[in-house]
Amino acid sequence: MSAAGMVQTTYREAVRAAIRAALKADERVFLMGEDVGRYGGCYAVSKGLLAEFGPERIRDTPLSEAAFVGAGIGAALGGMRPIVEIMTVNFSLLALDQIVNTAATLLHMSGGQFNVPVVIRMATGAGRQLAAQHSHSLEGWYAHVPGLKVLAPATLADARGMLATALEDPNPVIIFEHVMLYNMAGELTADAGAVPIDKAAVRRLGRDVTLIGYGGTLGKALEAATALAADGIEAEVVDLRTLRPLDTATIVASVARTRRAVVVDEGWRTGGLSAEISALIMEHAFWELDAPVGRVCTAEVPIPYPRHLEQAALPQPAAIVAAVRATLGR
Amino acid sequence: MSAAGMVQTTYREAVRAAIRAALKADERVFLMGEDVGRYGGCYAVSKGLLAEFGPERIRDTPLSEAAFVGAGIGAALGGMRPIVEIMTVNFSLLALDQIVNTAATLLHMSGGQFNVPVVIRMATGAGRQLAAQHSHSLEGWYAHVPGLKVLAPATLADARGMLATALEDPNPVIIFEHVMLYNMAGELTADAGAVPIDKAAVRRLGRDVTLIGYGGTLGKALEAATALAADGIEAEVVDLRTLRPLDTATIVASVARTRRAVVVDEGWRTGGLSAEISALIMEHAFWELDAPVGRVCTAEVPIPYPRHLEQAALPQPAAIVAAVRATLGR
Amino acid sequence: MPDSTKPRLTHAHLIELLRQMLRIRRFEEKCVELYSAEKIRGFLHVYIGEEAVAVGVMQSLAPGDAAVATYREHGHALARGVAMGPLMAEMYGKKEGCSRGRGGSMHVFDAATRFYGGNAIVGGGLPLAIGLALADKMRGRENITACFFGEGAVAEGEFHESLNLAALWQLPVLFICENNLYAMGTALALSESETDIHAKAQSYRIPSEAVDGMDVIAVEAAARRAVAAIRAGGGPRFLECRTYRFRAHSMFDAELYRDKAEVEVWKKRGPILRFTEWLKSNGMLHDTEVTGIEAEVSAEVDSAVVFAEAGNWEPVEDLTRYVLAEKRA
Amino acid sequence: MPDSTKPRLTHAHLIELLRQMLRIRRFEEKCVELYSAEKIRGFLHVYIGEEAVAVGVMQSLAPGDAAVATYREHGHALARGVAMGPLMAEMYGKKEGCSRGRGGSMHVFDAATRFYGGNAIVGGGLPLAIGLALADKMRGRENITACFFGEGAVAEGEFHESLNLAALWQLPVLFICENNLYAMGTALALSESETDIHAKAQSYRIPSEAVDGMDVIAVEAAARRAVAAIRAGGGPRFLECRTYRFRAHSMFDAELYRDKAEVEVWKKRGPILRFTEWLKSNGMLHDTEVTGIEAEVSAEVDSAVVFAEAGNWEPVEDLTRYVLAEKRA
Ligand SMILES: Cc1ncc(C[n+]2csc(CCOP(=O)(O)OP(=O)(O)O)c2C)c(N)n1
Ligand SMILES: Cc1ncc(C[n+]2csc(CCOP(=O)(O)OP(=O)(O)O)c2C)c(N)n1
Ligand SMILES: [Mg+2]
Ligand SMILES: [Mg+2]
Repeated sequence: MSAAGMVQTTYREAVRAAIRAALKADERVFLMGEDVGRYGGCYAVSKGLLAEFGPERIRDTPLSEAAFVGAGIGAALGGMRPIVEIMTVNFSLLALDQIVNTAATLLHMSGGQFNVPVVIRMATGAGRQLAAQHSHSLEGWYAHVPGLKVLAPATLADARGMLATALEDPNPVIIFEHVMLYNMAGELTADAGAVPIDKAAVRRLGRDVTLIGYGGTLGKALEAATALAADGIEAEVVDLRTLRPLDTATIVASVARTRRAVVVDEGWRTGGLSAEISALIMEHAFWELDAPVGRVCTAEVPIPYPRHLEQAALPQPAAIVAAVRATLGR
Repeated sequence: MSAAGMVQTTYREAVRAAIRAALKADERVFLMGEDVGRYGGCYAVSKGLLAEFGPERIRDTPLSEAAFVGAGIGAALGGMRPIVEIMTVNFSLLALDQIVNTAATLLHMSGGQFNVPVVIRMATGAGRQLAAQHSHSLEGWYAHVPGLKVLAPATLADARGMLATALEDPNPVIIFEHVMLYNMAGELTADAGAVPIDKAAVRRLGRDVTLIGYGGTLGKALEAATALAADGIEAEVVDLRTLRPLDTATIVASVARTRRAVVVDEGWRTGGLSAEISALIMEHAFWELDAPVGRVCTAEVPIPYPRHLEQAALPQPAAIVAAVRATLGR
Repeated sequence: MPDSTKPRLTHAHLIELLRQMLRIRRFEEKCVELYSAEKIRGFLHVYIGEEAVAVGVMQSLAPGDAAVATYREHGHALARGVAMGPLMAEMYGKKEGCSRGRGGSMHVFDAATRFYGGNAIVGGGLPLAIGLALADKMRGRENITACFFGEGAVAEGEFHESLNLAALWQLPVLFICENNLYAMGTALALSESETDIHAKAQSYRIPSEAVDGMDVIAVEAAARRAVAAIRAGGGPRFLECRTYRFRAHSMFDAELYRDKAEVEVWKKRGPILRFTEWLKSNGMLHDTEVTGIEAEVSAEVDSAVVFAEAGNWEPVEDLTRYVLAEKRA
Repeated sequence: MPDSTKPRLTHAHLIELLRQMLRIRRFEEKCVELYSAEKIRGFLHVYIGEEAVAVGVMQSLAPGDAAVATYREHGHALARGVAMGPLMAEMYGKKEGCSRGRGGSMHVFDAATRFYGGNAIVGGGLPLAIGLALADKMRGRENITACFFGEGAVAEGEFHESLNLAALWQLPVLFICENNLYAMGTALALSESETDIHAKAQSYRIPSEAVDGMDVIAVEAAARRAVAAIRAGGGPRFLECRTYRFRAHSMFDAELYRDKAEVEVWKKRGPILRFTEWLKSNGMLHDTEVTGIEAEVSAEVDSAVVFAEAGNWEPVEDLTRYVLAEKRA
């Protein structure tokens, strides 16, 4: 690919381009959520789309998370391909009944009759000093639920490409966009499009330890890997990409090579997704492990407002480096 | 204690006795929830209490999980000691916003000013052929949330004794009562009362492997242990009792002795509480382990209605025995 | 074109209404029996006493329309056209059941008749109905969605949010509140500050009507008016059907919360009893016809049981099938 | 005993109302400045234009009453009596803040004045208010709970469930809907099928009133009437205050959804502007008095900033303090 084929973009623009392309490609697709239209999206993702596609397909909803998420599920049943935006994962608790008790169960309860091809996008994560009620990372909860697929794009290519694949999927797919990534800038091929959603990706090769992250923690893991490399420690970095179903094979293959692993997760430690990764490695690579799998997670505290406390609560590259060193015993 | 001091009772009666004692002991205590009064409670737990304490203190609510759970939180702030009953964990999804975003965060967000001494009880679990929307085991989700305490009484003594301690606690406490336990009968001392809620319990001693269960799975773990003993395998059985905060010390001490562990959890496997227990053991007893920690969980499927499929989906003694044998390599 | 807003009071139609109500009644009486025989398990909520609502409303629906109901939905399924054999097989949990046995009594589904359940979360079906109607509207289809729920659901947030959305977006939804005065053991006056439910609906600017839910003709007439208005593009309509459940809430209910006498009074107003008497007193029904219908219905129920009994258990190996859809849409 | 239902239109009281509104206005103008200077971070939602609502309503509350507000709550906190220094320190995130810095702009709490936040979940405060009022009622205390929320919250299920509970249980709650016509960028007509909010409240059988929320005297009068009725045991009351937000929703809002001209029209009806003019035209306020109040307020704001600047950061070692309460209740 020549440099001429590359365009400068951001994560936000990549998500927007993905939505626009989906709207253009399939008239059954529409976007629905609070302030996606006139306001332009609470994180400005859908800015401009109302003018282009009109209020039927860029549909502002009232503050009614349960009803409009349920309506997305129903519309999917009715033959549409809705993209439902929940502003943030924090408010998704109000819609959890519809997602868990309806979207995830319907195909099975109906004996295979009714699949639910809805895509639900939401922002997740902390880092913007929004305090306890606006800083959750509950991806792990969604990843617990059979009947759902759960994605966490961490790169521009995934931000651009996962939506199309999710819309093609006959199942309910939840996409988590980390709030700190929206401004991430970089290059993308001009013709970037759909990407597979069934494989984790090795983002950096290394032989000494496997760092496992996703979404908002991938960058931190890569940063830590760079720092470690300066000291001669070569960390491999796995980006989970899809949180359900997990790509156990890729994780295990990497750990089997490196014999050590540290999981980096912005969820709280106890009962978070990090625990599942650790348990999986235990089950599939115990005999290959030279040290216990480490976890770097968010401190067990509702996220506080002040920057110094918020940053202290969140997983940081320094803590990852320290965890790797502990794992390596050096 | 002489046999004269023992009374025959059931889990249901023990919970009822605990509620009655609490209502008698403290006029700030009241019970609130759907059908707790005139109907007598959906699992007949509160039968008779309306006649004894009146409709102010045995308060029937409309179908409004978010509002009455939130009202319980508010009443706790206002100086009451509410026991809020959510019929089942399945409906608690409708109240999760209030529990996670208000009850769990308030003390911290207010810089220590407002603690929330509410107790929320709910039935959990499968086994009664109630199908996909009525069979969840989501204790692990609650155990993920800082600011909450989470209890799972598995014995008559705990059914009778945990509530009083929970009501004394200045924090929001969630109590999970497994639906299959309500009819469990047995003996209890006539003066049974409050029990500590900060320690796991070793329910059976054994040297070969540690089985870790709680609530509805304790009985199955004990059953498996009996079966194993017949074959000369001595399983130690740990009852977690409190799911948050976890009593890591007791778990680790047992595993350090037995060098092997199998976790039995009715939650779905991926991202369930079982993963946390496995990860904890990894972190605290890796060097003592002679085999990877095993997990026996519910199959990754919305629970189906027919008995044979429901039973196939749930953790069973036979599967526990098999997991132990796999762990022991015999 | 015949006026779709009026019930067709032909003899054949009247007999059909009776037959439909009887099918539901006898089917459920059999279910209660089978529950005692432990052939049916889990929660079983019967509709006995309320048959006029489902039967009356379903008359107003066209084949392309959708229906969403609750855990008390055997009547709706039958009246909508779900075959009795597969329905009974579903109660058994057999593979030949309309939900392949996975759903049971509370989760009856049928793609052929656009019957979307069967929902065991009170209020949970309303958002779904909104979405089905939204899809129809966006695709320019004439279908409407009929959404049934109990008066207990009115207190739930999902009710409120859904009615607002339906009205705001002028969606083709017919809301049918089956007001049987109790939500499990909670009387209406203990669950609603405004007990006049159809008045509540109006606060969303949804035209609404209350109708005697024990009178199948009245229900059909009201439903036809409402559906005609919806199809004419008038947005959602709301029907409160005032009815009563003759039996316990479920098989686990000791009925501590109401008087036997109250039940007896309502039974005298029973939809089948009254309709039969009315037909007879108008010379439109003869005892021999009743016997004939009863025999027919009884045969249908019997063969549904035979069908269910002959059905197969889903192999355990297929436990995790249908968790995810296999093919791309 | 003075009639508590009427505002006391003494000179001193009128001046106090003006002073309270000005304190809020100047405090928030300073906050916006400090946001640009990156002293304040996170989400900042200012109340500029709506001051008459909080100031008017708070006049009706007694010391034992409780107040529950939203993320747009600086005005409520100040009008309720939360000291400006600790409030500003909270905006900074300092340990001396009224929530020990942990809450920030969206989570202002103060036990001394029974100020229960500060809630960043739209609609989330309503159930809490129900519970506070329930506790007061059950304990036989005369307190009421004032619960503030925006018109956007009206669409949420938690609103619906809470109003029903309050009415059903006849709880001492004053609901105050601050109808500023927009929920972020969503105009009222896009969020409610019934745009007459106070009429919606009546569908729960809660007596309600709509009042000009730009007129502090009208708000105070309406609130006093409502609170008197509540204290007399009349159950909940609902006040819709029609108002307008002059600034962006938060610091991140490009205001694409409304006309500048619309904002200008509303500014001419600004609560401080109009009240000042009215006072002056009635000879109750002189320019020198205005200067005096402004100077006083300005000094208070300045010293609040000094207080906040001088405050300390909570040590990182205390990060996990206050996750669980340490002592038994
Ligand atoms: C969200 C939720 N809460 C509680 C329940 C338990 N429950 C099942 S049916 C029922 C009563 C519903 O009453 P109503 O809506 O009037 O319907 P009816 O049973 O009278 O037909 C309750 C409380 C539930 N299934 N879902
Ligand atoms: C449950 C929930 N959904 C969405 C949001 C994001 N949000 C914050 S404020 C707001 C608008 C609220 O409008 P309104 O209630 O009218 O209050 P106002 O801001 O106008 O004072 C939205 C959508 C939220 N905080 N909580
Ligand atoms: Mg009912
Ligand atoms: Mg507003």
